[in-house]
Amino acid sequence: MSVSYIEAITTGLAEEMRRDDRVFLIGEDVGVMGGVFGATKGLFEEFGAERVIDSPLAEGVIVSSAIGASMAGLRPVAEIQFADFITPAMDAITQQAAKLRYRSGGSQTCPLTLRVCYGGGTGGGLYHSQTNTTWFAHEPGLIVVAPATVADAKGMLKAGIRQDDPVIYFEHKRLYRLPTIKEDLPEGDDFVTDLFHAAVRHEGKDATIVTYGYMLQISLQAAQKVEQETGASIEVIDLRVLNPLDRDTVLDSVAKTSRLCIVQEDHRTLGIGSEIAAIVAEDAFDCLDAPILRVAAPDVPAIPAAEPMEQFYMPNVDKVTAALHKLLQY
Amino acid sequence: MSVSYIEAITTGLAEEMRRDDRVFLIGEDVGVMGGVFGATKGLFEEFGAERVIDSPLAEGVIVSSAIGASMAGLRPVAEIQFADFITPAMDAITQQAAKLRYRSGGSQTCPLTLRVCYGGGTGGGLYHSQTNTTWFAHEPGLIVVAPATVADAKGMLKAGIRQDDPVIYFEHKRLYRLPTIKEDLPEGDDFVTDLFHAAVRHEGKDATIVTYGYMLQISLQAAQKVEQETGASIEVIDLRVLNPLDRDTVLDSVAKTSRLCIVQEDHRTLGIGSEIAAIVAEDAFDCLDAPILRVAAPDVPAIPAAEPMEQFYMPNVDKVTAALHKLLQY
Amino acid sequence: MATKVKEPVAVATASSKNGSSLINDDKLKQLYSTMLKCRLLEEKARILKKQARYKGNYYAAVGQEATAVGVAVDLRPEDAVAPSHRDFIANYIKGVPLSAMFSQLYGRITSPDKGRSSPAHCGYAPLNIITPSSTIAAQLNIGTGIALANKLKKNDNVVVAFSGDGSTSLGFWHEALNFAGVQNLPIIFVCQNNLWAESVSVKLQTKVEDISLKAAGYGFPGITVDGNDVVAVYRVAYEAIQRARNGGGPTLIEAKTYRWYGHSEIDPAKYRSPEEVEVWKTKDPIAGMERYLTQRNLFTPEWKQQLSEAFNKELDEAIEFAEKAPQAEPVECLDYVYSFDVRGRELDRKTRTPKY
Amino acid sequence: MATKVKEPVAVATASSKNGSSLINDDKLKQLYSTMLKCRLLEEKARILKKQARYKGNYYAAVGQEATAVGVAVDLRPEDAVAPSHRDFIANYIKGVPLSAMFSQLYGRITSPDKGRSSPAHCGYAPLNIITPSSTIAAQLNIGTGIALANKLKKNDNVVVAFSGDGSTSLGFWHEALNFAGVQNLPIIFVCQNNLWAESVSVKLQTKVEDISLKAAGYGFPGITVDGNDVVAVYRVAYEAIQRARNGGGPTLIEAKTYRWYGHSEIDPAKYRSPEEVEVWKTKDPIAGMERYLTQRNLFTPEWKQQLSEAFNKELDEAIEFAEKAPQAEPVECLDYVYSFDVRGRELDRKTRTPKY
Ligand SMILES: Cc1ncc(C[n+]2csc(CCOP(=O)(O)OP(=O)(O)O)c2C)c(N)n1
Ligand SMILES: Cc1ncc(C[n+]2csc(CCOP(=O)(O)OP(=O)(O)O)c2C)c(N)n1
Ligand SMILES: [Mg+2]
Ligand SMILES: [Mg+2]
Repeated sequence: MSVSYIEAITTGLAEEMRRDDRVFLIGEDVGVMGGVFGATKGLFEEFGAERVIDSPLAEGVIVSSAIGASMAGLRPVAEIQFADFITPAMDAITQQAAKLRYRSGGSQTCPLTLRVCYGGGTGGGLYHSQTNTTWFAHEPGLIVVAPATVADAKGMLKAGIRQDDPVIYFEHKRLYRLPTIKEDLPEGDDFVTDLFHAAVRHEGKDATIVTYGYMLQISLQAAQKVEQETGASIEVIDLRVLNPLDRDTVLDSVAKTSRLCIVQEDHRTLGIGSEIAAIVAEDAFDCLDAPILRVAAPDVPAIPAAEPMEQFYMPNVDKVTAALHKLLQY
Repeated sequence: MSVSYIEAITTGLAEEMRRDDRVFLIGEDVGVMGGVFGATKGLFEEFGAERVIDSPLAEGVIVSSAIGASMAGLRPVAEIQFADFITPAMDAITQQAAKLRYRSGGSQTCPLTLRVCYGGGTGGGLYHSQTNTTWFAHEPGLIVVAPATVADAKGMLKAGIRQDDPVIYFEHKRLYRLPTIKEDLPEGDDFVTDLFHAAVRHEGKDATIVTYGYMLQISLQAAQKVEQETGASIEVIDLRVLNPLDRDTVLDSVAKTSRLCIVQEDHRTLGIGSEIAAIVAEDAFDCLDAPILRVAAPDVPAIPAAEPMEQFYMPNVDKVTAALHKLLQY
Repeated sequence: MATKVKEPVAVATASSKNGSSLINDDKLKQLYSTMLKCRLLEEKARILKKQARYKGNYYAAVGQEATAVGVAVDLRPEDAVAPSHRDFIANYIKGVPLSAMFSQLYGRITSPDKGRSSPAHCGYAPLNIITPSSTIAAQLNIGTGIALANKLKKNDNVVVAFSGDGSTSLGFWHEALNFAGVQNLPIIFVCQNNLWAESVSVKLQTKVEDISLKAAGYGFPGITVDGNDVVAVYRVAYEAIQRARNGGGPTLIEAKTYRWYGHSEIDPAKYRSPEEVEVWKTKDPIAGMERYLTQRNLFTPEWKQQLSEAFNKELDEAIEFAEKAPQAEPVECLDYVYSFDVRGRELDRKTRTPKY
Repeated sequence: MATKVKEPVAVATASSKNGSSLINDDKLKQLYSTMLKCRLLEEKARILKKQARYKGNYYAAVGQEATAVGVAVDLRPEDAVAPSHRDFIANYIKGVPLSAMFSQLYGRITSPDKGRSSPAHCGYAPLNIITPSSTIAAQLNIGTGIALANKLKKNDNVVVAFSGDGSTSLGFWHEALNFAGVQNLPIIFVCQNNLWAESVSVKLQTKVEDISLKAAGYGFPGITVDGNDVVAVYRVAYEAIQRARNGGGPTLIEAKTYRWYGHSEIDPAKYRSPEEVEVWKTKDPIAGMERYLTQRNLFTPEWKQQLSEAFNKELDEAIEFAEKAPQAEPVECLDYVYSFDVRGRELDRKTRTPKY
């Protein structure tokens, strides 16, 4: 039976908790309420208050206690309710989790998984819409993933829980219940995906789109539109992993298509796309037949609540389509 | 008489405090001790405990109280003792200071200046060496500067204090007392530089280096070396401002030289150089005759204390020289 | 009704004396009428939300009115208020025009934030109300900074910073109170303990029964007051505000109260027992004050009727104003980022030199 | 000497009873000899620093030995310790080999951190000592997480988390204590109040006289003890540790003490008056314990002599070991980032698939 993105998360958590009693959850409203979006629904009832912990209102506590517990041999899955509120955990994530293995010469590690709900386009306004993936993709020592499909939502979460490094798992709130991406998934333990490779979601030879998260949907629609309009074929790459980046999949595609368009929901400056562009301009320069275009949000502090301004802010199919036309005509 | 970088900071602060009694200082050890590096030496004695405030050990308090005080019409200059410890102020800087003007529709603002001591190469180890400029350059609403010369140390600080936006002022600890960069500076109020343009520190026509902070010194030495070895001429651009970036100065230079090498002390992934590369690959692609090279630190969590590993980590003249040769021979 | 004030740590001395002497009949009636208007305002805001007349969400303080009114009713324009998501009514109490407030809910350009912030996240520069972020407790530290400025400027303005029980778990809360204590700042921290932080019981936020206890760690008075007793709140707040104006430093006021509805309009609040809700509804601060005023012959149903009708008219006008007001143009998304224009930078991507 | 225990908030009941009964003569001598060794160790570390025999800096706890020794002397290997920059000696007390500790100062590959962390930032996995970052107070929250794991695993191991007076101003400090209180975790917070945070007086960190007062806001016992009285510290710590092992939850111990030297070896500490330093030197915990043992006929100068000579030999061997040990190869800078190798990724820039 076909499941939604958020159901994939819930079942992924449930399966790992049944499989391994070292796994526990901690976060705001994850217990009794089952999460503000319902991602942990039913788990409090199945596993009890000791393994599904309603934390105090303190993101720093959520992450640091997961660091300590994972040092002590447990496998915590912590939740940040909104990426916009991750700042109180900034030290725990970037100075503690990211650096513990390194600063201890490999003698101490914290295999925690941090689920972070992010992304805009839902009218959430300035503080319920942010995409701050850059802060963490910039920090070596963190594995940062952003599943864009239902299969990855489950497979990467389970892989993350089993991974011996701190994994930051960015889940886009707009994907949670998106009907068009529902998938049939195999039940059970064996379904674990890899945490280190980008995926080609649509093959093409005339141009490459590199994207992640909800923008994969926009990119696939734009690619299809342009293919119909021009007959060109557009390759669409879903990064899946934001840190460490899978350079090869991107470079191989550009080597084939010679044209690159990056699509990100984050604003332009220093989004993940900047690093992708830098990698390609450095290591695939000779393959390029056109400038590297970026479709991104404008450089403003956050997404305004009022709809007209939110619309203006968000990258959409038309903006990507226009960029692709420009790229192909170049 | 020729002054050092840190003397320029101290006199800049003193001049602004004499000129405008709304200006006050707050930070850890800035008062009685005059700062752990001596940047505020003598100011407690001249201006007293009310205008030179030894804060509690809490970076969040340092920045937030500056936000509130600046909303109320004062001109605080706050200090973060080490960039490595800025995380407790992450919300105050990125969610409050950066967004206040925007979220209030321009009706409320916080013209504060935040001095941040950053940078490695002094044996400071994992937590006294970091360069996390990306976190703030990624946030529209913040003006982020990184003076690389003595004149800018003074002129940009004074300009920052007078600027009606929150200004994050990154000062590299390795420049504080570097004898080779000492300069004669005009005394007094009129010496205020601009906060929005990069500077060409050395003219050239065969390749462009874009850099900032202490790496300007490395870059100038490497440029000179390569010019002597090859007869080529290398343009060296000091970004000065990391947010919002001055695109034109960079693009104009690349249009002239057709070759770009970025030098940053930060590790490679998502350093400021990534955005520079992305801008050039997008808007100056036709001008480029070679890949955009980046000389950067390796992607590890921080700078190890032991000298051999620190040496391995830091970009240096040899690494930049090698990159330039590669670029010119391309 | 008798004013219930519990003083676990510092004793709010003489509050009964000074306090009540000040509360003349007009003030009592003002406290009541202001609560009533806040109630009408929020119930209206909730209906409009249910009717999807504006986007986003709404966070009603219905049931908690006594706290905001008792604390803020006498503040000066120069006094600053640091509100949270639940303190929309603090704007009204401080004197923000209803047209501006409903423009804020509707995200119109006539809103103080010109349509940027989420509904109920309302500030107002002319009356020194900080435009809130959503980060819980962040307003406390900004408020502390304003209080520091008041101290440095040697004026006698105060800051009132609102937060909830959940906010006390964040380091920001601690940092604000600790710094205010060290600097002896003119700020009043009003913690509205409504027993819940979204779905999380206050028992999971702190081990202590009374949040006011925490003031002991910061070296200034903490006092727990019945947050549904507007007279009690007024007395306690009056004393705290006077102390702050006179250089006596901060006070932490814990107001024990309850939100009648969910965390927001989309929260069915299943995590609470119906009994708990019922018990608290019997403690309705407005009904309680009606009884109190009736005893003193200061209340008549007709007066309430008149108040309600007059205010409902004001509300309808404000709503009509907001609904007629235009939304921002899409491109205005680019405005108010810096003190200089960024439209140019974004639209044609050639950097402009900011005018400054 | 009489053990001075001040109990402003919770009463550490019966500490005198249970406590002292446990302190037999051997334990008293062990407390003394351990303090003496810590002193010798740190004075040696300071000399080596002055001689520039190792790079970086050193943060001596000389003068504070009674606190670390009294708290940590009886910990089990399974108990965790969360140290700060000033708790190098906690490693020795817990049983870390001197060869590893001096390798850490010297940044050799024989160091537990293989040369990555700054001197004195020492951890040791086999004995559950967290490798510290430099972020003040961060270790408290990580320690709280380990205590949570102990609780979930239903074992009776405890966590001892050290911090200083300055650390109490950070939100992290509050968040750790608050969460430990809510979850009733087996953790002991030891706040070494040495009156100074670098150049900043504790009077600028908090308005309260006794930091132990702050425990009242978290719902568990807080106790102030003379941090230079090793017997007093031992008694108080013993009780707190027992309480934690038995599911009684956290304790905050404020140890009032003093660092004889600057914040670090490069700090002349001009911000303190010579008088203040002199007064505190007369309270030397080691000299005090010598007097105490002498009264009980448990001390002779010869014994001290023997202890010192024997330990100095151990120190010299450890130092020789460290000085002979190799430094890391430059390229080892790339190791221990992830659970998979990144050298390949960095050196030839073609991505390798991590083995996992
Ligand atoms: C730092 C942070 N974390 C999480 C949230 C999400 N959130 C919004 S309101 C809320 C509960 C607040 O509870 P409380 O402080 O008691 O205030 P109340 O809503 O009860 O008035 C939470 C968790 C947030 N806004 N900020
Ligand atoms: C978050 C943070 N801010 C600033 C610093 C710089 N710093 C290192 S030690 C110190 C003072 C610590 O004082 P205290 O907590 O009393 O410990 P003590 O050094 O007295 O043992 C400071 C400010 C830091 N390490 N971390
Ligand atoms: Mg609440
Ligand atoms: Mg101290």
